[in-house]
Amino acid sequence: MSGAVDGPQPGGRAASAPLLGRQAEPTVFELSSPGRRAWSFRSSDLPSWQAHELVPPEHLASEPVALPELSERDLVAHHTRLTSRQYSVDLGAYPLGSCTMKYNPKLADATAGLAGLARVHPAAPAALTQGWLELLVGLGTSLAEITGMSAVSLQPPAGAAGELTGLLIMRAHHAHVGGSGAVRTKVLIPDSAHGTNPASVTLGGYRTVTVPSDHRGCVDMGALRRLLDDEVAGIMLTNPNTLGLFEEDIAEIAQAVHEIGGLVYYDGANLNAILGVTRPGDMGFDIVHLNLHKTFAVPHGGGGPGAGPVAVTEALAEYLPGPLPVLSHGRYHWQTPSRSIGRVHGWHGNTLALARAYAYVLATGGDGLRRVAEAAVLNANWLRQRLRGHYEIPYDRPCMHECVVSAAGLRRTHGVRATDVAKRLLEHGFHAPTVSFPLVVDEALMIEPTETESPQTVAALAQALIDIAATASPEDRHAPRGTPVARVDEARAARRLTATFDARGQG
Amino acid sequence: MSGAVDGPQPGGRAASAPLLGRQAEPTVFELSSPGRRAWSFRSSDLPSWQAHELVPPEHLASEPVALPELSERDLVAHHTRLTSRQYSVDLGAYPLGSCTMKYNPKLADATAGLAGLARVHPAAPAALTQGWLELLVGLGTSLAEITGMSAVSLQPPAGAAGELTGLLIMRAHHAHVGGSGAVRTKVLIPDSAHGTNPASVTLGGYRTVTVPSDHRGCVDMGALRRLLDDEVAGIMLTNPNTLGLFEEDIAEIAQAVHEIGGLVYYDGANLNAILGVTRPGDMGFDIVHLNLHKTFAVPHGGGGPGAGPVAVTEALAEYLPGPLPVLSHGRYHWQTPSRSIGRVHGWHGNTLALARAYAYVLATGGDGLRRVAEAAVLNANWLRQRLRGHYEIPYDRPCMHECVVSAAGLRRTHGVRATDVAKRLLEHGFHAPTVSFPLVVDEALMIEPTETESPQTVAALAQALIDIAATASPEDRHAPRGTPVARVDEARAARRLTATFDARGQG
Amino acid sequence: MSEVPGYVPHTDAEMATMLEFLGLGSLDELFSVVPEALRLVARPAGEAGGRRYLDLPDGLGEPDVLAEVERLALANVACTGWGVAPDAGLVCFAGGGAYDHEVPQVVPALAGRSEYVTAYTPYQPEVAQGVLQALFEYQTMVARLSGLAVANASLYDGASASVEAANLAAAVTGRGSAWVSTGVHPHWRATLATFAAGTGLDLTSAPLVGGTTSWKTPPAPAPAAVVVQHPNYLGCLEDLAAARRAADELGALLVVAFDPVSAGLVRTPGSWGADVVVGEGQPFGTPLSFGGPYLGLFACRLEHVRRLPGRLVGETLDARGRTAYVSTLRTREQDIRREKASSNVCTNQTLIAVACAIQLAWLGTSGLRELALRCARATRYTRERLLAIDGVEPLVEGATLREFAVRLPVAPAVVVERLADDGFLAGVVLGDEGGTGGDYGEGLLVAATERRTRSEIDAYSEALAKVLR
Amino acid sequence: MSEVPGYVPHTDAEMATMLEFLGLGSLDELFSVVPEALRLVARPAGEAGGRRYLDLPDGLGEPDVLAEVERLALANVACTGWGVAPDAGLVCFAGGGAYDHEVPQVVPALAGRSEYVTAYTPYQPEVAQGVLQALFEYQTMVARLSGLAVANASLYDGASASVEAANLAAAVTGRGSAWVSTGVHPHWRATLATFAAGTGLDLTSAPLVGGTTSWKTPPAPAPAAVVVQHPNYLGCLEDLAAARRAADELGALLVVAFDPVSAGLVRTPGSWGADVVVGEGQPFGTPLSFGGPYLGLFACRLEHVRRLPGRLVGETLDARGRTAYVSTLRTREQDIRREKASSNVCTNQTLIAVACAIQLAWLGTSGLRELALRCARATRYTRERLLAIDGVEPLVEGATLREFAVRLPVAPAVVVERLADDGFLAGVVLGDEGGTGGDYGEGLLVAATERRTRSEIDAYSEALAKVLR
Ligand SMILES: Cc1ncc(COP(=O)(O)O)c(C=O)c1O
Ligand SMILES: Cc1ncc(COP(=O)(O)O)c(C=O)c1O
Repeated sequence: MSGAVDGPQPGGRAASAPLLGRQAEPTVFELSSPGRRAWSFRSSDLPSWQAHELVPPEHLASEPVALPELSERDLVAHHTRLTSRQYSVDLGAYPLGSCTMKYNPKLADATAGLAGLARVHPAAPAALTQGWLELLVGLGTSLAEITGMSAVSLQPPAGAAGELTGLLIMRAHHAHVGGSGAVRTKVLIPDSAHGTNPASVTLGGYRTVTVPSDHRGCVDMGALRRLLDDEVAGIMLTNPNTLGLFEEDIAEIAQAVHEIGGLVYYDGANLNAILGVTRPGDMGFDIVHLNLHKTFAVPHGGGGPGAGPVAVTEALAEYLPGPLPVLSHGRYHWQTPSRSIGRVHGWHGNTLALARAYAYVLATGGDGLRRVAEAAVLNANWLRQRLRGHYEIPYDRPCMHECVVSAAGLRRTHGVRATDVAKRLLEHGFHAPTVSFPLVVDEALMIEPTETESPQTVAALAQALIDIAATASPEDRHAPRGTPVARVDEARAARRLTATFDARGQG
Repeated sequence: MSGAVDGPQPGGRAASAPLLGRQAEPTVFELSSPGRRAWSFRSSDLPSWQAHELVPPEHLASEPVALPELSERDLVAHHTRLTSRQYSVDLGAYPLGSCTMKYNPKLADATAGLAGLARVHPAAPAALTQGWLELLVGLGTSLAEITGMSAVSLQPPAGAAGELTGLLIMRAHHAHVGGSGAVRTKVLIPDSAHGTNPASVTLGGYRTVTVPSDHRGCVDMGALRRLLDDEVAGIMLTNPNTLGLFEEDIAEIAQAVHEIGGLVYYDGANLNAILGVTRPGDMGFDIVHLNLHKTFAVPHGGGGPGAGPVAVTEALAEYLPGPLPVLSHGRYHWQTPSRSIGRVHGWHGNTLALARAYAYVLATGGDGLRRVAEAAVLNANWLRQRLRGHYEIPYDRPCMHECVVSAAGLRRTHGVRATDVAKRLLEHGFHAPTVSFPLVVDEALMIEPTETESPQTVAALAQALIDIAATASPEDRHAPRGTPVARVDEARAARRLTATFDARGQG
Repeated sequence: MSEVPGYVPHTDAEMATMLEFLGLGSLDELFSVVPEALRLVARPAGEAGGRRYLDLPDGLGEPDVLAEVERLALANVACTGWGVAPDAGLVCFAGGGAYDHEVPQVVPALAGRSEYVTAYTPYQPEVAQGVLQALFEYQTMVARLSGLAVANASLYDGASASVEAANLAAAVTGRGSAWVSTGVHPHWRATLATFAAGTGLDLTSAPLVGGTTSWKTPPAPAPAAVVVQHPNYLGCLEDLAAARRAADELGALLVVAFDPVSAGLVRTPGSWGADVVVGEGQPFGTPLSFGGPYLGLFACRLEHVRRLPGRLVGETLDARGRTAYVSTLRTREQDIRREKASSNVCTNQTLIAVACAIQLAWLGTSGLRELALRCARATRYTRERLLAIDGVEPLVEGATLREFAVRLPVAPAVVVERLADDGFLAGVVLGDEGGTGGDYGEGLLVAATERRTRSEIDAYSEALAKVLR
Repeated sequence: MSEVPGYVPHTDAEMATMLEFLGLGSLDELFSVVPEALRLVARPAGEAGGRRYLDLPDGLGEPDVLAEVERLALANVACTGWGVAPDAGLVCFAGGGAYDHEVPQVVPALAGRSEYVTAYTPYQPEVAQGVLQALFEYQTMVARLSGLAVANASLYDGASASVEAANLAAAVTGRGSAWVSTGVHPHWRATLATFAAGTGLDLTSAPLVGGTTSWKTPPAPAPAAVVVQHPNYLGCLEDLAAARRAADELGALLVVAFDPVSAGLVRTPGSWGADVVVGEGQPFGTPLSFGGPYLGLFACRLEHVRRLPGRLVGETLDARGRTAYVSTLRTREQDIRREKASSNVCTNQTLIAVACAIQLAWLGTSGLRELALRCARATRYTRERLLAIDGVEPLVEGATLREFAVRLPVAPAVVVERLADDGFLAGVVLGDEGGTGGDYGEGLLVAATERRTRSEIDAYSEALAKVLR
């Protein structure tokens, strides 16, 4: 009747933007219209051989893979609207504990966009990539100094990959020093540890043995000593731990583990708290991984990419994944350590993320790094102090870069859970803290303001949390209101699994 | 009490984002905290002479100018939140009549960011800026072909500046050919003309004489002939005119004006409709300005920068503003036409905007330019046809790139004005059309879908307008709902003028 | 062939459906209102058949367009800095109204957000609070820099701002002339002269004597405005008290074209009694860009606000009582006032104003001062180094901040050419401005911003010394 | 000195106020829980006083940082393309797992939006619909490309995806080994071997015979998976029917590491019966980047979804019944399953996946086909030109799409070195991969993508001929 073209939904309507209507945004598949397109390629002037001349018949696809067909305009509108439905550090505070959602300075974006870094082939000979190798060596050297370690591999692409790399180094070490007869099968992990730690232990071929925390929220030294025997390959710790507390006995712990021939692994997710203040190497750690996407301002990208370099003592350097960039005779080249565990990445790691981290290290410097830790710890302690009396504080002593409070009281009095508090905080214009972690705290809210939030922001965050506690009601279960979507039905998603557009209606 | 630092509002809270709370966003001045800062400069190693050693005492400022003091983090959050409160083409359709809010291809952004264009000093000798001069000549040549004119100046930085430039060329021409005795004091302008036209006429030293439109919405030929005499310097027209209608008598109009020695000026704001279909030069125009920010996809930037080049016939080339880039003996250089009216810009015009337009011309090409006009006109006519019966269509005949409908009927029946329809459209996820323009139409809604909106989007836009008409009610005066702010009190703004933060409370 | 001609999403099938709805048989029929004789034909596959078509090449795909534009970019010798390596570009000592200042990455990152970039003039304030508030903040900062009560939301550039200032003064005073210092940028004076042909404004020059303007011989009849640039084109700080006195004696408005960077160190024009302040905003957030888009700053006393050219954003409330921003005093503007408007500005430079506002907030109070101080130090050092070279003489005396003029024993144009080979853009050649200009004698205008380092300046002065030897 | 150390906004005065609230006298006291002996001192103005401080230079201002990073960037010889002029870079004929494809400007423009870039893993779906929906769309497209029912939201890279695939197969079958084609990228095989040290997985190689894998001699006991790359490292299309048969005979899963670009022309691995498909997503939207961050593609049959590594986004409803997206089947993941999890992946490559989704939608059905076709044409043309040179021999026969291997009369490493002087990255030297590798004999792996033009290929082959002469 109207001569309108059927099918796809309009791509030039912004009703899905929170700015306007808050309808659901159509998927890119619903925006697709057959025959429409955005692509163009370089003109190449090559013979126009057809598909059947280029591909053997048995391989030739009978029909093309269906991808969405959009104009550039609709593609741009779709993603611009999607981003308008997304919270981010650049919009406001993101006090997600253990995640160190600090502000990522814009200069690093420029770094990653440099053609001289971004347009380099990873298999190009070292002679053509001296700048990259110098950058990697520079970053590695800085990280070694910051952690107090001797040697670094930049290959692991994230924290968990760093952990597994470290455990494989541990394994290689024991295999070497202990001979083939060694039966070190266990790795100790505190009950407050992040989930990647035990998972990595399993993948590293070890069995996880849980070390309980004591009343201070730290490793229970007595329990630890009881668990130490010659089947223990080592221990994995964060320090400060995931309660945001500094393990004061760290030197004794390390010594005890070393005494039984074990190694001490440092999960660097919380390194932000101690930059320039103290170093894992000085504490007695043997292996350290860093989350450059936490401490070194590599943006999180909605869940990656990150980078999880591993640093080790001199004794363990020979096991590092290779090849490693090294300087000799004034030129940089690649070299694989003698007893290397092998590659842990297809190429050299998440190199452009490493370049960002290097820019951050240069900009921050030795003076700035310590300032980072000071401000991060100051913010967290101020917040902890401010929340006292409004939330339960399970381990109420000076914290480091984050503090863990509990909504257990609110649950008892109003049926309001930590998750509800988190959702209500969204209504106040803040991202939520981490909830239900660490597992050792009931109704945990793990709050990490980071150093890049101003005192005013931390005060406003505290006030919002206080207001939420003061006005808690069973209605909070329906929070958040006003967000692009209301409380999301997670159970339904699992029950009627719809993980692709094509599975719609089949769930 | 709390040890919180007073004063500034928190910069890390996103409550102002429509995504969340929709509070007002604090001004940058309210986010400011004394002593905080974001700046850094290149290290220069120069002697650190102090201010009093460098500036004579009578000039030295006794206190520094107060600017906001923010961290980079808060500055980024502030503007990221501000942009979340802003509609844009990249979010959805923007059918603002006469403004040609088409999609701006992303490739042009890359162009403008090229260091080889952006880091060039405008006073650098031509020998060092051959690329820029070649680009400008290339763009000028293309625009001459598109408009059917002989020579082009790229200096005028916007449409209105182009108009005034054109009128000064007209003036210079009459001064030259008519001798000093000429008394051409009037410029004719149709009643449907854009406000810049009469304003430019005044600044050009002429008097505006209004030409009425006839029942077709076009220039009333009879009335025009009656107005033509030897005091007339020329006529300014858009074609299609601001009703979106093609002036079919254009050749006769031009001839009639030429007969009395007048010149015919083309306001190129509507050129999008006729690209590759017909040319002002062929219609008999002597002077043309183009809005590159409309037709040539230079983004509007919230109100500029644009670019308003002026193209003229061979006879008028000698009056163009200079210097002009020219090619001779294989090199480009600058040259000022013999009877140039002089400079109309501090340098060479909005050059980076010109580079964007050139990229657009290259990408679109001769084939694409005609396709632009075809799709723009098709969309507008389809929309006009679809709205018939739902809105009054004052001049109901085939339109070009935009159509003008009237809400006069809704006003009579429901007290709903064009403005209310516009505000309601915002709720539907579209930007509003132009309202209350052109002045010759009561309760005008001037709708320009542009060619980059798909048929589906145009259909959805039409449906939204139809739904709005169907559900019109006096309540519409309270639209829009759900936008970052509700209906804005414009009268109050004028009454209690507060044009700076410092004037707050004084209004 | 263009892959997606004109970025048009319509498939042929969709177009056919739409045409059918309109009862049309072809796209050509859409244009039946266009007289046959005026019509071009679509680009023919083979032959034009006698009819004319647009004689332009077919569209190129994105990579080919970018390659072509990049080729052109590489045919320029750009100034060193981000994206232009020290040995591939020119170290910039040129100024003359366009300055090589640092633009931090936050500025393009924020001003480049597509909501700012692809919005129109904020006609619907309910969905334009982003642009409106950014402009409100811009206006506040420009007002503070100028020392006046109110600033508009931008004009095209410094030159056009000075034209608007003269027009405002003429409207306020009802007079028909302006007395303009020769220290005002020659391009701006040329632009003033161009537009004066339309408004009929008479322009008289006030000469520079020893680097600053002499207001000794006032024109008759009394002008609407006394116009002075501070620091002036030769880099010298003007005696604004004298300019104010001259204006007072004539009952004229004082228009000061100021360098906004100077506000980091020297008194604001407003504090000297300026009625209107204009300026070029490029130094704050805009790269050299071969001259545009730049940014016309415009501020005036509150009493003149109803004659303010261009857009003005005001603060108000929305229907729910929340703070909101909106374009205000719209009745001044051309779209409402039409032929009675005193300015025809419509599209202006909003995005550049937003970038400027971002850069100013990035600087803050201390950064602005530091910036001005660093410019002044670099300029002092450069000047001392240059004047130590045999044959280099100051063109004029007078206190300078970021720029100064010298006389050379070799033609300045030749010096610029020769130093380019050594990697320096040596300065702006005086008298080479085109149009008005050439009032200063032969000389070279040398600028040094906060981006210049000691080693660059040393190398530059050595290279210059070599050329002069 | 760093201008704003650590991007910390706090002024000293603000810090003092906050410390006071805490009853602390100094910042050092914040760290009183850190044993004295372990503490570093703040960088001393003058002397270290015997105590250790962080031995790193003070922070640099933004321009100095950028200058330093740019210096490093210029110390590389990058491949030609946007930002690298033809005469300043290398025309890229190297592949081997990293390809020089076009990345249109929309990809960085959209994937670079700060809401995507600066968000965390979407733990709060109510304010993370942007990332979640983009990932849902990504999963759908990866599933379609692979021909399988479900795909996860990304893994680190192709190598790690192949490790996860082997682990999944081991878990599904309860077996402890994998049979891996030598045609699988040597770095991926090396990575498999590294991680097998932890999981105890036994790896056996299946040899390449004449360019494709021979499955003649199955290992005993029966492996969990048969792993094959298609096209393989030498560029040859594999006989996936044979691989499927081999897997069937052994009761093993068939894992296919595919080139997603090939999906534009050839049958999906799913259509050949693959159980798990992995791949490297770099060709879609990610520049060469010296190898990272890249993108691990991972798809499997629906029956294995509860063993899928990494994140999975599902569609659901919100409390008001509107479509919404959320991370689902979270109980598989390490944070809940802990030591029982079959994968430890947490942070993955979300932003790269988003870029991939954007590029795939930009391509659409026709663009994907066109891309694959153009690669195949360029490769065919390059191969013909090269094989026409005296002494250049095919290393293996077999149908190729974007890459092929040749034997040269001169050491390939020398050829690469020499051709770099002529402006070409001639290819990847076989046997030079480090770790596993060197199974192919001496040769050069040559890739030609859609970005290679006839004139580039002609010049390349002429330069090669000259070197070989
Ligand atoms: C304490 C801790 N350890 C390890 C990790 C894992 O790091 P990634 O996510 O980079 O794999 C995290 C990340 O959240 C963490 O917080
Ligand atoms: C018909 C018409 N003429 C002239 C102009 C003025 O152009 P500019 O805003 O670029 O000065 C416009 C802009 O809206 C217009 O629509």
